[in-house]
Amino acid sequence: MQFLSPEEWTAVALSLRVAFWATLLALPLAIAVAWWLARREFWGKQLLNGLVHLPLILPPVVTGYLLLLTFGRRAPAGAWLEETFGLIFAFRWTGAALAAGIMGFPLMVRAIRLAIEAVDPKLEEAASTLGASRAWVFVTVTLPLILPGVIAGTLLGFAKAMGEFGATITFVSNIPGETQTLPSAIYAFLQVPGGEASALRLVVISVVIAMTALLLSETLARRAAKRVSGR
Amino acid sequence: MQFLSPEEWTAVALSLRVAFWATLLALPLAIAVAWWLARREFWGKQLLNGLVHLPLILPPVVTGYLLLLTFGRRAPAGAWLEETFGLIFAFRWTGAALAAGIMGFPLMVRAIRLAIEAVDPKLEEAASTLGASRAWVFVTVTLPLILPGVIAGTLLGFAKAMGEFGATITFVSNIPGETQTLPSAIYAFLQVPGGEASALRLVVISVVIAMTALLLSETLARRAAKRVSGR
Amino acid sequence: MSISINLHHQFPELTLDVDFDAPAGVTALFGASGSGKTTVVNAVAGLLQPDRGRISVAGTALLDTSAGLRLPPHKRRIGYVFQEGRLFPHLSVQQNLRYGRWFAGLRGPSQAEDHLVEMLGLGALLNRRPGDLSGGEKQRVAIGRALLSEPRLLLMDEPLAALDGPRKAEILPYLERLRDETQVPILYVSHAISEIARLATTVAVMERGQLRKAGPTGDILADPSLAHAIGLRDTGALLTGRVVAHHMDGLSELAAGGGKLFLPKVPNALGEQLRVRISAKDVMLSRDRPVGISALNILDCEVSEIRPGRGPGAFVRLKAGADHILARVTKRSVNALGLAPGLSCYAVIKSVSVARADVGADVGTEASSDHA
Amino acid sequence: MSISINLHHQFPELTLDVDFDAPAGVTALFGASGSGKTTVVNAVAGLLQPDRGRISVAGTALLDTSAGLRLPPHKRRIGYVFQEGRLFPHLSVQQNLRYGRWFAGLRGPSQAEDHLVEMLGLGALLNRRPGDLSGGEKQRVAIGRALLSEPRLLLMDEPLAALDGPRKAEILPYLERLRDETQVPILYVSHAISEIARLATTVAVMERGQLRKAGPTGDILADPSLAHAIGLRDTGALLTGRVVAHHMDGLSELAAGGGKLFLPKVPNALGEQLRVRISAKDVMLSRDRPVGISALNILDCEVSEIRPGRGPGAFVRLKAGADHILARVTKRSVNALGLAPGLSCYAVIKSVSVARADVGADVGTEASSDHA
Amino acid sequence: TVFAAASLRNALEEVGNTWAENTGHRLRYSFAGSSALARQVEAGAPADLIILANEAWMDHLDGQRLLQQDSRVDLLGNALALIGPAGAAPLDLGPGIIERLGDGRMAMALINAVPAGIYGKAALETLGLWQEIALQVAQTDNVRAALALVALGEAPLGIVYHSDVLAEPRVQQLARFPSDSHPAILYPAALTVDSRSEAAADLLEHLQSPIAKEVFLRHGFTIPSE
Ligand SMILES: Nc1ncnc2c1ncn2[C@@H]1O[C@H](COP(=O)(O)OP(=O)(O)OP(=O)(O)O)[C@@H](O)[C@H]1O
Ligand SMILES: Nc1ncnc2c1ncn2[C@@H]1O[C@H](COP(=O)(O)OP(=O)(O)OP(=O)(O)O)[C@@H](O)[C@H]1O
Ligand SMILES: [Mg+2]
Ligand SMILES: [Mg+2]
Repeated sequence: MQFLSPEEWTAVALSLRVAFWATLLALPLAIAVAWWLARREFWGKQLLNGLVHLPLILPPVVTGYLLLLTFGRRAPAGAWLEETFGLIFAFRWTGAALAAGIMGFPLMVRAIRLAIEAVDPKLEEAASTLGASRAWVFVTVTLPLILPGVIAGTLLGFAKAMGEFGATITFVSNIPGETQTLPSAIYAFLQVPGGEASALRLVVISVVIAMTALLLSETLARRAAKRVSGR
Repeated sequence: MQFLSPEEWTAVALSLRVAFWATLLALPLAIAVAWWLARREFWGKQLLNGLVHLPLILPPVVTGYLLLLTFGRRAPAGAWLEETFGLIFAFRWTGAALAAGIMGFPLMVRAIRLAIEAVDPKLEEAASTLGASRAWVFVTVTLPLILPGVIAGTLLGFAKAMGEFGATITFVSNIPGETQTLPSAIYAFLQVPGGEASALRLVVISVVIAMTALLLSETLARRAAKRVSGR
Repeated sequence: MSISINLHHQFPELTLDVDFDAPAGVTALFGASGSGKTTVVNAVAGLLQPDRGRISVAGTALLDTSAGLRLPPHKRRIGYVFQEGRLFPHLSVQQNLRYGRWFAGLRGPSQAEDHLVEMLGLGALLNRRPGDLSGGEKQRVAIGRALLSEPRLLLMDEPLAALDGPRKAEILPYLERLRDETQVPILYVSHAISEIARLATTVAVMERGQLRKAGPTGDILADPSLAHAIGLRDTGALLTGRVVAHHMDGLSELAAGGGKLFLPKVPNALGEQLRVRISAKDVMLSRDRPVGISALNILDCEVSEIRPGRGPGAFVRLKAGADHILARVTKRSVNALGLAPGLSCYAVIKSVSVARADVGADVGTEASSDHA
Repeated sequence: MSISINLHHQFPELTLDVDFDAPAGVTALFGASGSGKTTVVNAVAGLLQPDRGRISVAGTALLDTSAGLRLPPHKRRIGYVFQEGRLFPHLSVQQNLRYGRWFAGLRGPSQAEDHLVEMLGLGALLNRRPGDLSGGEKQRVAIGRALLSEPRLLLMDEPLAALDGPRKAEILPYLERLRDETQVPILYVSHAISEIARLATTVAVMERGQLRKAGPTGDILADPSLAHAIGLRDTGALLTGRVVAHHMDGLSELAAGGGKLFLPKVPNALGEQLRVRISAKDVMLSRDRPVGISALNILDCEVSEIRPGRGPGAFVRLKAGADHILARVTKRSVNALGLAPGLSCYAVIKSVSVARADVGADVGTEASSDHA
Repeated sequence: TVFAAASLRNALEEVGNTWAENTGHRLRYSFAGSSALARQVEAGAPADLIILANEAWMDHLDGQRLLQQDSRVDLLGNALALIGPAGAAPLDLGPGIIERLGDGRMAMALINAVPAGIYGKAALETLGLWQEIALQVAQTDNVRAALALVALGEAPLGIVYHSDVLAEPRVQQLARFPSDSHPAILYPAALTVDSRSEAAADLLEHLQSPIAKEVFLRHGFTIPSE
């Protein structure tokens, strides 16, 4: 292909991979946290809520730095994860996914929480009288009903993950093929003389991907909403 | 005060000013756009929707660069604004506000749009039969009813504006007292060896401010929601 | 003519075609679910733009598609009471009440407001929030809100349908006072015959988007040919009677149907005019004056018409004094008693079979023609 | 004893205190709004945890606070039909129906399912979505869904309250078949007497959180001392009758109350046992056998009790053959006719005053004791 | 793996790729800001060779004993340039700058944080112009952003690296700051302690070869005189 250099292709592919896994793995947690925030009253609820929003508020560089302090190979959490699970975030694409996931997390939680708050608990009661335990009620009733919100949140998170840069480059650096995502590549191009044209090309690509994801999400969410409306 | 240097105080004050104006001015536009997206079907709706989300998706540096291309003094829009209204963004805190507003815009629109979609059009019909023209219906019925969503969106936008850095520094650079916001100051500290402690202090301040805003918004929104529920 | 409605509108599944003029007073729109009543009301309010039509209220045209006139809702000066109240949840009761006044250019407290608040019994509610109110209170506020904007016409789309029995009973007297004390014509949608019997001056019966028949309430409700549209068990005549005595044993005596009518005590003063709906199914017929029977009301009548139905029943129309009574009996009894037009017979009606809801204040025919 | 309920629960505004045992069949909970019916039903379903109590169904304890037993809802094997249906909007009708079966460990199609689908007339709906269904169809699906989980007990909280007249009439026969064809005991909440009269074996009357009285349907509905709780106009006796003839003129003849009862044609076969509710207000009394009168039903009775009310009316309890009839007449008539216990008199009932909704299939007393 | 300051990208890739082809070694880069790279190395990044645009950060790493002893070399140097929009007349380093600036802004990188900014400030101080210019400085988070401000005509003057000027046709160098007007601009390179690879040492050597020097010079860098 003429349009993109192999290296750029790698960045695109990596970005997609990172965003995909970031969203996929953040999703269950986002659903759990959203449920917790929507349906439960507990001590420290506002604290959790604030914590979830933190990545939205902090400058990404700070987030990245905090990640580095927490999950770096020399850091306690990072070392523990590496020893126990052999899971290494530092300077791996997994770390990029972690950063992207964390940055998209607040967006996902917000969208899903609103969806959960809109589900009528009476339907869940009905399911429980029909023999479904709490977990089954969630899987068979709540989850299908919040699907539009989940889709919207997921794709928003995905789009954000595709665009995340500050935290990623600070946390896992910018290694082509390993941690160089599209935005990092854009950054790298912008740092050298004459790189603007290449950067622009990559911007266009990332916008196209993100927009596609976003439009897709709206369409999917609308379709799911229609389904859920019972018609 | 011992804790913060005068220069840091300036940054905090400036950040607050920038975030305040950014949110205040983005708000009416966000409401209008949210209403448009929630209540109207029109050609290019998805395009507008995508455009609104763009700042959420693009690396902030790119957004900043695009702003520079659009609202710089030599750029057509920038020049026009300067000639017509004497409105200059470049290197002014107004520019920082513009950047912050644009970065927070998608968050505001999303929250407000959901609130509008939840308003029963039947109440608006009822208002119209009571003699209220469209504009009055909006002011006297729709707006009070979406207040919780507006508050949530506003404060989210405010928090985002407080934390915005990439687009701001690219667009209006970092002029102490004029465009040096809190995140820029944090960034500067992080660039030098041993600056972490100072950066951390500023991070704590910005987190405290943003969290206060966020909790405030949740409380206000809950109170408004209670009011709107008619009890 | 107070209201004139001519509408044509094509829905995917229904063609609406309505043309009727209604005099002042309460005009009831009656018809099965889906017959298009709400559509008509919405068109009058301007919430639906019909394909073609002309609507005018007291001579002012609100809609005239041939002349290209389509007033928007907020310029029609029409009060609309919706089934669900639709109170503004963010405003207090008082603010709700004043909402329309403000747009009508009527600011501040006013005599009209005080009067209405008193009439609808809203005094104690003014500072409450809509969410706190019971269904019946909500509807009273909604009625007040619509009236206070000083509308040319009041639309009420099943204002009582969402309420249970006691709540309905609580509101009906307010609606009667409304009808009697204000000059605003009312278009009232309902499928409860007892409401219509108590309130309406005119009834328009709709069927599948078309107007079936329109006319004075008494005529329509006692029209055996409409019995199917109205419901066999709901068909019955309206008797007008004057209260002549309240007896010690808890019965009130009315002069009605050319004789006496005993009812469980009514709250009305002596001399007041009431309308009483007598369901056809509750009327028993006898050739001879029955004696030793528990029923207290025995009216001397003349059979004016017998209309057998498809089933085992038949409607017998009777002239009782100046009024008409409708009785529903079996065909077998018609034969057994040898009933035929012109024959005289006795209508036997149990006092306790007349429901409280079927007795209401009457707007005298003279009075209503005065309005017109 | 099929269901045994003993509950104590303290709400801020209401103390719930209920203790009753119900035999197999349909047990109706009746009471004014806010009397705590839904609370009882929710406690049985496990959706509300009462302060103290013991609930057992067919000998299995679901709740026993003194023993620390509180089964969670999904382990109670109870079918609950809610007023609003609460169908799962994201599932098809068939998937809704099978939802509970799956958790009960009953997979795939089954005879029970086919039978129920047929019995509730759901065949044509299986692939539809709940949003498409009419209110009546929704409730039928909800009933099927609850039943297909093979519950120990079926709870129905005003399952028909949200439906209009025709829709109610459409479902009632299904409920009768349910009662007669399945062995599941039913706890049925309603404040429509006609439903209770048609369906219930036992009625429990609640008032402000307390149990007022419980007993067989016929006794409760015809109990003048409960007339205020039940409603003056709704009080009336249940007659049990056998269809003996369908006449050419559209009338059906029943042997009931020691005589003949003519009703507009009923769909039931000759020999079938029916229960007919005769509202007390529709019964006229006469000392002598009336002649030349349109009412077809004249039953020979003996006055067993006279209970004057506070108002102008009085209830007269009559023995008609093996059955009891309740009549509501004015005190004035009681005096005029000189009625007194032991006196014989005639009850006069118009055929057409018996509503279609008041005639239903009867579950013979023998049959129901079989279930117990 | 080579961790290098983002501004070295074009030159370093050119040199490095040739080397990789010739030796058959696999070469990976990570380009980012010097502070980010240094912190990452501190956190255990898998870097073999690091090249920063900032001596302070290299000193910092040295202090943490993260660098192989004696491996540190000052690989490259750079010069500071005063730039203006294309077509602007050359300018003497003196009060003329203030005149040319008018009420416009002087675009520089962060004067306390980013090396180019620190050097620029020092140079202006040496020239005795800092006091007057200080209030008119627009600081950016990196040199390229400062360059962009001038290129877009937002700022009439800017101070950037000489190496940045070449490829941007919309700007032009107006003057070059004398190398003694500011601390020497050096790009220190070093091997990390984690690096076991012979290749990394070989690359570091190669980067100091004449062929490499030619490439670096072509990209506008200077070679430290030592
Ligand atoms: N917006 C619409 N689009 C398509 N069809 C409509 C629309 N509104 C009404 N209809 C059609 O008009 C019919 C009559 O509706 P309408 O609400 O006027 O009936 P109604 O007499 O008020 O019934 P109900 O007593 O149930 O309120 C509906 O059954 C439907 O087929
Ligand atoms: N969760 C609750 N918290 C506080 N009070 C409650 C609660 N649930 C019920 N109550 C009280 O119990 C009373 C009875 O409620 P319940 O819903 O059981 O009545 P009901 O007989 O079902 O009435 P309806 O016929 O209106 O459905 C209510 O009026 C209320 O005072
Ligand atoms: Mg309607
Ligand atoms: Mg209830």
